[in-house]
Amino acid sequence: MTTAGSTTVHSVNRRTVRPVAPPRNGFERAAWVFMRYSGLVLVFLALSHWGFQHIFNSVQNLTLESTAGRWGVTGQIATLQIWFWRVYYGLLLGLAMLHGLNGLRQVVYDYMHFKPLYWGFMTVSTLLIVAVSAAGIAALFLGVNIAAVGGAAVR
Amino acid sequence: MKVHLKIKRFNPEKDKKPYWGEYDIEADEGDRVLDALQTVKWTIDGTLNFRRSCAHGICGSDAVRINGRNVLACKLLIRDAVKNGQITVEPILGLPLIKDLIVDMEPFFAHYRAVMPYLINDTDPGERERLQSPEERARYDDTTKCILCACCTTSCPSFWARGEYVGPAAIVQAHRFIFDSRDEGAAQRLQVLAEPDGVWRCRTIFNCTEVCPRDIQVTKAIGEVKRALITGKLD
Amino acid sequence: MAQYHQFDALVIGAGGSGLMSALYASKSVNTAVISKLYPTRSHTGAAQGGISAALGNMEPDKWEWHAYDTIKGGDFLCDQDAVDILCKEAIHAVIDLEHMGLPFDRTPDGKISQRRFGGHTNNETKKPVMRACHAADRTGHMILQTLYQQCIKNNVRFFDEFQMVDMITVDGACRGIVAVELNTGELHVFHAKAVMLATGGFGKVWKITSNAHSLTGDGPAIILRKSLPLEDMEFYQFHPTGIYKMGILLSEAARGEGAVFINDKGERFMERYAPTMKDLASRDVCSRSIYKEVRAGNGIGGKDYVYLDFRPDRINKYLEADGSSRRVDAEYIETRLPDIIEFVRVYMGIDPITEPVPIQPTAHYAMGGIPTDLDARVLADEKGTVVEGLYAAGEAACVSVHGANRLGTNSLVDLIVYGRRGGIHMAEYAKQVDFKLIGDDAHKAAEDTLNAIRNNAGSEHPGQIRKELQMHMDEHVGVFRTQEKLEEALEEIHRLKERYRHIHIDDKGRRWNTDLMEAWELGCLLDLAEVTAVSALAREESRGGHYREDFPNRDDQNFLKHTMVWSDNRITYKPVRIGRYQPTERKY
Amino acid sequence: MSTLFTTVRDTLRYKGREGQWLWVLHRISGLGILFYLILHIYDMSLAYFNVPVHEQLMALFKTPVFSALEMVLAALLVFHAVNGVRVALLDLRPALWARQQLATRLALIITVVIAAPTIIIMLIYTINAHLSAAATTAIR
Ligand SMILES: Cc1cc2nc3c(=O)[nH]c(=O)nc-3n(C[C@H](O)[C@H](O)[C@H](O)COP(=O)(O)OP(=O)(O)OC[C@H]3O[C@@H](n4cnc5c(N)ncnc54)[C@H](O)[C@@H]3O)c2cc1C
Ligand code: HEM
Ligand code: SF4
Ligand code: F3S
Ligand code: FES
Repeated sequence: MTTAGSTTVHSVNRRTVRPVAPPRNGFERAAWVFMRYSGLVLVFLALSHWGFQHIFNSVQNLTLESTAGRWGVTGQIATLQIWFWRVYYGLLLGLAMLHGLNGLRQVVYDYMHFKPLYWGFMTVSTLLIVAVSAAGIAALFLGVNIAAVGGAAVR
Repeated sequence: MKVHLKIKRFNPEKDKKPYWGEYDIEADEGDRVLDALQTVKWTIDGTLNFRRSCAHGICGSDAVRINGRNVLACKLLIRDAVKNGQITVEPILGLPLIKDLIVDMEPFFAHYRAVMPYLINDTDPGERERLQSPEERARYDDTTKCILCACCTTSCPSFWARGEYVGPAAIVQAHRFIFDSRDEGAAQRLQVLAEPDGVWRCRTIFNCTEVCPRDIQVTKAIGEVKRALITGKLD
Repeated sequence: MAQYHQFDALVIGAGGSGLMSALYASKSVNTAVISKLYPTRSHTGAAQGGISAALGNMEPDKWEWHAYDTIKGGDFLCDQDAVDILCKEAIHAVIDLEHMGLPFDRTPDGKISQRRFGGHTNNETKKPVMRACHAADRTGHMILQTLYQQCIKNNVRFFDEFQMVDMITVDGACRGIVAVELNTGELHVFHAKAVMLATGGFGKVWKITSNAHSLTGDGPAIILRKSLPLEDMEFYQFHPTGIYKMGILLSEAARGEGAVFINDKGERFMERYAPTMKDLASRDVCSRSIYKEVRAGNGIGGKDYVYLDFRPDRINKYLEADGSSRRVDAEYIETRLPDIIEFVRVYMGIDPITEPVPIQPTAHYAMGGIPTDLDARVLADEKGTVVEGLYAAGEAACVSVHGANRLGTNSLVDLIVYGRRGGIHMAEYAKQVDFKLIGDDAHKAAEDTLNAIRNNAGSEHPGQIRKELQMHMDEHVGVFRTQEKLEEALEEIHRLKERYRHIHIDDKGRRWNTDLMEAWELGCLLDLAEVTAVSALAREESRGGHYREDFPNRDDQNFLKHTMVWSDNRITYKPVRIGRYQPTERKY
Repeated sequence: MSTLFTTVRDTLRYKGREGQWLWVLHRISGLGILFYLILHIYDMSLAYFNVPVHEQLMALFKTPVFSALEMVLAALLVFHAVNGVRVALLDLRPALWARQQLATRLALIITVVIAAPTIIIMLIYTINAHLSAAATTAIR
């Protein structure tokens, strides 16, 4: 590039990076970042889970027994393998539900402009999702309640 | 060549609902669609209304939707606009319709004003110009080109969903100052943009970038603002 | 009934001049801006090349050189005291703009970058000087945006999409204006102590023009209707480089960067017409040269256009021939002239980096307009009587710093220097006086005019009249003029004015009735076309932008004076204020 | 809620490019997956809290209608994942913005490449299961 001849003075700044104070309201920012990173983690968790359930195996073959094989049975002492599944499913469930809940919030925020309606809907949805998630986690840790259908058939 | 124009018409003093006005005109291939609209107005139907001024893509008056997509009517040539001998012209979306192709721009400019679109720097600059290196100047060059035509904001699905979203144009304007090395108001502007109706509403859809008549990398500018919010650094 | 508003200072027009004066007036008094367009749509945004000020950032320069160039460019018709103010204050004004945040391009050491422009020289070497401060080729855009931004910052009150249709005068003093709110069709009376007319040019009198559809000279036309005179209306600038047939401007900055004119034979013909400045001679000279080439049969393919060539290899060839060590490449041209390159690509479908561009002169700028004094106060006659409370600045006004021909970049300087002076003076004035009464029926005349147009049941179509007007003006009141042509034009204009009385419009509604407003604007165009032709007919000499083939020489003996023209076609003259520079022959 | 109507209407009226349609799909798929997941977790939790109902639901999920829905869901999940990665990468790596048109196409291609075989395998499993079930009943 041709520039008209002029002496160069080195006092001017050639780098353009500057710090800036972060804003007070960090919630939306945190939510935004969370959506991206949780999404990236979920790719591995969700797709592998889907793979186990639908490709290497099938819902058609899914039985109480096969579930118990991973969760263990109520009252059983958890083996290392069971702990693995607990962590795996716990993480999957937690991340997916949080990710989904925030996703739902974004969508609802777009469409429900009447504040009470928005808050009402989100309260109910959050309660529902939290309750279901809690139940899911509880079940995961408590194991399959084989006793309820007549004893230790699996083992 | 012969062109069949289909124009969305609406007169608030008469019509309950918008309807299609259809016009056949003779136009040159190299004419602008704006010229075709003028031809209709000046020779067929004087009641047709649209905004226009410069006629060469510099003033931002005539953002409309041609064949379904936002453009400046003066920046699209007939030969590129005709599809099967026909051109469809409609008002832009997401802003209240006033008359024919004219929409209420006030909400758009309100968002513009909300981001403090002016240099903030209270130190005394002295007698001569503030110095700025060509590199620093280049940093925000892209976003200085904006002509506030609203093509971007009114093509954004997030904006259609929620008019409170400041929209890409306002973010572009904010970007122009945030990344100007002479400006000291970056933190204040980022505060506005960090609100729920600020940059986080942007879902990286790219409609804005695709329609910007000034070829501004709108999504990139928005992304850079997001990054500044996340990293606390302007780079 | 009309709505009523009251402001100390009222600015009509939100282009560079309007915003600058509003900005300065609003610092001390209650100020409002009325504009028929959203401020950022004003045509100042179309200005491309630059704004001159003798900053001397790139090479030695002095404001006195700038002043001399301006006066010489104006063919010695400029009022030299006004030019001195212009060029001296330009330096501060440009730096003021930088402080407001205007993103000028920069030199490697961080200062405002400058480039060459037509007619701007180093008075000692006579070579082109780098004086035009620029932000790529969007300088006007940046000025407009920056000033609007500052007005927002200072909470200036805006009435956007309000069109002035009448001025309120009582006892020869201005006390406000009447405007239509386009969105409702309602009339508003704006009562003010001081009113600034900054409504821009009236290029739409011609067909091939660089001007916007909205440039219909509303301000000057209203002045005529108030029995006030306009100054130097025969001096209208035809810019040499408009895109062929469309008139879209390709800035002189292109030639400042090295582009040249080429005729059908591939000759760089400006060497013949202006041996020193060549392609950077002043605009009137270039425009005439182009048409002379066309007449000599050297137009491209024998047609009425020539090429502007800014292919980098050609530029380098010519730079070498001129003995310059500067060289350019495609990337440099693209970063220096991004917008005009895009115009060519979009509107002509050719790439100026690889092909020469067909251009033809285009109606561009009104040197004349509303006569004002050095503080932008409007003058009522050739004796210098001030119209109380009335100001004008920008292209609508005539101070006269441009004389018979404006130098490139000097309009933007004019806007900010005299816009600012006007703004400051308005505020001072408004602080000293009280509101004077206006009648309850101040809006009546405007209402009647508009209703007359709306309800007229004639058979004439305004669109047709406009088309014919523009055609006649292009043909007869263009770059070359003769008594015969001008008389013919005048006759046509009178005929069109008669037909205008029998127009009808289609839209009878109130809201956004642009049919009505365009018909009203057509009335302004007709009035301005008429006084332009009248003034041109009376000036029997050639000077700057006004070229009479029947009087091809400048005649300082009889015509070193400003024309003042009234709506009844009466003409008077007022002397040119000469300062340090005596008129000499103009050579480039 | 009227804005839901306007967004849907405007989205249909506006001739956006890939980015717009991918966004629509992303939104629908996200909500779809969420809805499915709530059901699924509820169901699985019953493996502890109420096994008989759990068993009933499992049977329901094995019916052809639900199998078909599951296949749709598979496609949606794969799409949501791939497109989510596209969006996240574009957002976190600005250098890629210049290639966004390519990115949208790649996302669609990758989705199809992963989803199509998945669905075929699911289809095979389902058909097999129903055939063998039929066979079992026939033998009985
Ligand atoms: C294409 C082009 C390129 C140019 N390049 C250069 C350059 O490089 N350098 C240079 O110095 N000059 C240049 N000029 C000239 C210069 O840009 C103009 O002369 C200048 O911008 C005029 O400014 P203004 O403030 O007088 O009016 P404008 O910017 O034209 O604004 C007029 C204002 O008045 C308002 N208005 C008009 N009528 C009414 C009414 N009835 N009621 C209410 N409001 C009204 C309009 O809405 C608008 O806001 C160029 C001009 C053109 C056309
Ligand atoms: C498999 C990996 C996944 C990835 C990579 C992923 C990625 C993303 C990303 C990046 C977003 C943000 C989009 C935006 O802001 O524009 C998002 C939104 C969303 N996700 Fe996911 N996600 C995944 C799984 C899930 C799951 C399992 C659910 C359901 C529980 C889900 C539900 C949603 C919802 C409802 C949204 C909001 C959509 C919107 O705002 O339009 N996602 N996803
Ligand atoms: S960013 Fe582009 S599309 Fe948006 S308002 Fe500015 S110029 Fe128009
Ligand atoms: S279209 Fe809208 S969602 Fe973001 S990338 Fe553009 S602003
Ligand atoms: S009329 Fe000015 S941008 Fe189209």
